[in-house]
Amino acid sequence: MSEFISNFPILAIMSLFLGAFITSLLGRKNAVVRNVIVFISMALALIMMLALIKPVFIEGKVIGYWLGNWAPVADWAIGIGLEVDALSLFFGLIITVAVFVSGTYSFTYMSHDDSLVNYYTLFLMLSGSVLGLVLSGDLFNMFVMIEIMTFTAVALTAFRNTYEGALEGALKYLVVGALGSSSVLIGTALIYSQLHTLNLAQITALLTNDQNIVTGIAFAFLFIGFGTKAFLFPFHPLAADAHAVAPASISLMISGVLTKCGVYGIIRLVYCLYQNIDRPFVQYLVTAFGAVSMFICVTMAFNQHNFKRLLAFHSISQVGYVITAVGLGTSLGLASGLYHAMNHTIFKGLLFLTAGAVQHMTGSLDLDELGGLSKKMPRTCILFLIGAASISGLPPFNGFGSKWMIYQAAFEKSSQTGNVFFLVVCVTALITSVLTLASFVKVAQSVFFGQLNPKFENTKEVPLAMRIPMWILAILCIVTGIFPGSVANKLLMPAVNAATNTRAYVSAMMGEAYAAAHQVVHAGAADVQLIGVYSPMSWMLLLLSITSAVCLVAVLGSPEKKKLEPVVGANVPNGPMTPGSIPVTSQSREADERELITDDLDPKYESFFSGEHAEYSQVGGSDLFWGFKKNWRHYFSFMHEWHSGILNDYALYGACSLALTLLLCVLFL
Amino acid sequence: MTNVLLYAVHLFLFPGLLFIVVMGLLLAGIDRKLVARMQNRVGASILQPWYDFLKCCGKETIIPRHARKGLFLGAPVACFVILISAALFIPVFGGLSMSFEGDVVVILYLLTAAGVAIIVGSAASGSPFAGVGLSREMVAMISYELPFVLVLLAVGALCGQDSAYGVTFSMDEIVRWQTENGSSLLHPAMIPAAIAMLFVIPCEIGMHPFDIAEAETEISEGTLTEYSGAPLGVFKLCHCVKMYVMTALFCALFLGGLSTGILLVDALLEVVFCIIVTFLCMTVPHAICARFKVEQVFKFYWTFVSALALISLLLVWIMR
Amino acid sequence: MIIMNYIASFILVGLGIFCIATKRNLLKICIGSGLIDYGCNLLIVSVGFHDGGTAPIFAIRELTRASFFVDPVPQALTLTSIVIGACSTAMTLSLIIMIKKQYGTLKADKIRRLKG
Amino acid sequence: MLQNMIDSSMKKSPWIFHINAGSCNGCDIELVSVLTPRYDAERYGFKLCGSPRQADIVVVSGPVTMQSRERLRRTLAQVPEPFCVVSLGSCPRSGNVFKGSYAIDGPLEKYVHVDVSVAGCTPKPEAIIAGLAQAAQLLEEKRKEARK
Repeated sequence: MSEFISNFPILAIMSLFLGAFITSLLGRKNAVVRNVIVFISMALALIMMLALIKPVFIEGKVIGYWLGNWAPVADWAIGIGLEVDALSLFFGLIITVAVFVSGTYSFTYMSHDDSLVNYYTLFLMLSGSVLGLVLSGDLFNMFVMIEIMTFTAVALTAFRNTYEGALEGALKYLVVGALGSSSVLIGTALIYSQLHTLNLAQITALLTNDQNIVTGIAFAFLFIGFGTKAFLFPFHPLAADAHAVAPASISLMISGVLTKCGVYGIIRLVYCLYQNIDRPFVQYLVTAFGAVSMFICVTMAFNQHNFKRLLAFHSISQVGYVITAVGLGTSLGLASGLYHAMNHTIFKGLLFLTAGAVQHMTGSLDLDELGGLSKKMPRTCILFLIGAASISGLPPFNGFGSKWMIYQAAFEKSSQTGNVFFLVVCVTALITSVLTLASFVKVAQSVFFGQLNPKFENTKEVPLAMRIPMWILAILCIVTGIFPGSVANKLLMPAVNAATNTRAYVSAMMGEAYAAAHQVVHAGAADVQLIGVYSPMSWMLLLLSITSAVCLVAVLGSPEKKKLEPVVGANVPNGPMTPGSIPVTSQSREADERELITDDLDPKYESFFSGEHAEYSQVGGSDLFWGFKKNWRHYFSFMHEWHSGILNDYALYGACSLALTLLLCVLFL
Repeated sequence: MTNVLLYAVHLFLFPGLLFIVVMGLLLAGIDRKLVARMQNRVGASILQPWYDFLKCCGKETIIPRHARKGLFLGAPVACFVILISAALFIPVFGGLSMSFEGDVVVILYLLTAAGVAIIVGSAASGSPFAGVGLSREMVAMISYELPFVLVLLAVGALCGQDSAYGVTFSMDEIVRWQTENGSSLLHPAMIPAAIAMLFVIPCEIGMHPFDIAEAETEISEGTLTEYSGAPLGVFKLCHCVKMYVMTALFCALFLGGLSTGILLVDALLEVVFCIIVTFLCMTVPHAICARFKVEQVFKFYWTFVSALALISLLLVWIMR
Repeated sequence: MIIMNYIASFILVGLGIFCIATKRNLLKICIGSGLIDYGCNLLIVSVGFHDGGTAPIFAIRELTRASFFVDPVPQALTLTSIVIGACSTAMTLSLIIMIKKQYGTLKADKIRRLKG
Repeated sequence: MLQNMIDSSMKKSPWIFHINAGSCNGCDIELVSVLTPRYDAERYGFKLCGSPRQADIVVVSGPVTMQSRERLRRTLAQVPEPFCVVSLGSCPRSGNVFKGSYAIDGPLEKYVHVDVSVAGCTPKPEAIIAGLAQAAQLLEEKRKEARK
């Protein structure tokens, strides 16, 4: 069994690609066959990834697999290798879980659409290429997987091509995405020109000693390439356009999974390939990119009118958190970054699925139009609240644990190195977290609470088949939130050690002697002092205070039973003073007719509207947070122009950032 | 068994539920009395908040038609629970608290969660006044969060100088450091941070000059428009408890060094200092100036008060 | 001599980026992205060049110690990247056709419904 | 025992909600002057509140005009039990100088049982405080009666 385990990575990828192939073949006939095939291939990939946990996480083995059995000849890697260490398995797990949830969700969510065979073929190709990128041990293989990922994501974004703006978003994503993948290609070519190999392990070994200017330029190209895939600062308008128009299950994939591949690429590049994370310049570069994209995207998200576009900007600002944490360079920083990446996929997936549910039922996503849906869709409202609470980092949920670790890592870094830059980053992170909370309060008020728009009078709750994946994610949100300590030790520590311990990475593929020959640094296991957030004592404390509070309120309740709303229409006399039972004189009778009292419901339970008949007046969408917007109006108007929506501008921003990074890398690296 | 009993007493009696609620009501009563005296009028009795709370519990609870019953009734209880658990993390003059390593950030986030509970409660009530009220409450929260965080970082940096990580996020560590090298108010670098904290407290609680969320004259009780009866009473109780929580936090952060070790004397000291801080930061502004406009609150906190907090943070940085 | 290839490839890439960034017509943008791909392909091919080496084509018996080949690996890479370049151009063109049908124009600055 | 304490606290902290049913603002200013330092109604616990949901004493001033009739009725319906109604000035009692006009719709008594009526065209602040104090006493009896 143990040697068979080394075939699991390729089997997982093949199960997804084969699933895509078979669905396009057999799926045309009827839906059930197609759904079964899709379900089996997703489940197979998930099971194999789970099976890999024991050897890789617990025993710490690094699984190498040479395609076509082309083992290295005379210490030179010829064939294409797959390499699974704890870091890539960590991301592999996130990806397979997200794929599984998104797939089961889209069975019912996409039922209204047509030509679903193409949808599922593209969907399985996308998940296969994403898994392939994370598990591959060969740089050019990563480039090929990035290209497949981009093409399938673009095709899926434009899947509902009659949807307003879908084609435009897809085109922008494709052109600037192609720009990013070409820079990855150029980086690969430059690395090959210097080291004459493409295998990641061998590159790591060779790069430890001879880093010249060309590898520096290759670093810049690769960093910008992976940055495009992670939608970092200059590339974030792409994600906003792509998410707003894509179906909800695909926006879950884009925001939860594609951005993680960009993050994985950057971590692999900075921690393993070049191992130059301890150089101050690289730390500044990565953290600066993360902090800027974190802050700009949250302010852009603040006054959006479209629910999914707001979620898209938030997902990039959360990815900015992850990149900032990764750029700190300390082991606590990397641990908090990985933890936040996992949490982000979970709660952002939940939020996108709730957005999909709202769109599926009401057909509109405009924040100014929606309102009061919590009465019609109560369970979706609860799910949304769980997701919103965890993204804004409220204590019992998972966002809190990871965000707080990021602040601590940033602040410790700044106090140890005595450098004010990381202090500014820490304060920006805190402000961003408050603005995230504010924008999710805005979404809660304008979509779920407030008064119901008469147009959505007959919306019903989402079918159960759509709610199951949402509940899976919600439970994951709560579980990883309550036990951050155990999550950290079992999942994060092996991944962090794997990222920093490159000797095991190299020796798994190229053999121990080769690694020794090139003095690959063997960083010790990181002794991150993980502060136990939840000791059992504080749980007892919370429980006791809850019971005391509830009985306090119950005891002091008013003597007669709290009367709920009486039967609609019946004017139940409750005491002599109800105006309903007033003597009606002739003079006031015809006054009544003139007054045309339309509402026969008991006015007692109407919301207070200073006496007026409470007609539909929803306070939501763009007329919230007036004070904040007034102070920032210059900044917001500038940002509004800057995101012009023109393809050329986005390409220009991308090219400028590429040029800037190239310049910096040539000067400092 | 004894430590569970001691723990239950600790939770319910001294620094626990009873003490916090009594202190909160006392502080609110004293504050109203002092404001009245400053306006040269007699003013209500010190027990007035207690009477208000009892009267509210005696009234009928009306749940409006548009409201979402579960959240509408649950929000006040959640807010009360969160505030009590936040208060329990604050050491009462050097001891007797459930403190562990990272609880400064837990307190910060529990206070944010209390604000979110109020917001969810008013959103669930479905009234347009509550909609405007919750957006103002959120703007107030954004505006006071920045200086509040900077003050916590400054105190953490000061009291964490000699710790391994150069910073501390634990209340016990802060109080212990202050008992050794004198409370942080005496350090010259911390004066601006103390002033900034004094400004943050009224906005966090929603006291008069900064109560843009419950502006009676403008948006008829804002967030609490639809509340009546026991939930309203619990929200008013939360308002008073928040006064105690913030003033106790101020005492722990800046006057930590004055604890004498004897339990009773410590409690009295805590009461006296809380009253002084309440007078300084809530009564005086309440009596002096009128209610701020929404964007004035935001501009005031993000420019003037944050600058104060930043100065002290940089001073601590340089003096290290 | 090989330096000319490198300069040519970087000029091609620069031209492609310039074309994408400034030209308003979608078709020109598609041509620009094609240019970038060709620049990359040229770069990859010229990376594997050895002075005096012959093409790496040989029968089983002809492989002797003395035969000196050009590095075959980049040529294999170029094959795939040419295919990928073709696919990306095909995808871009198909999107442009559908956009022309839906928006009625090819001017990039008219196609900006998703903004702000 | 607790219920008795709640009953006694009803009269110690009565919150006032003011409804202007078309008044000439003479009584409104007098009502607010009651809370100024000179007459200081707050020492008895009176406090103006912004929403009828939190009102204990509803003070109505002005002759009930046609326009304000519907709004008056709806707002009075939204006040939680037990509450008192105080009519301020002589307009709600009798329509004062506006009696018989087409725009007036009868005394306040037609719409709600008025517990305490403070007479006078702008009654003196002391009279208003006396009226409010009586209304506060009534609150306690109402709650006792409602509890039985």
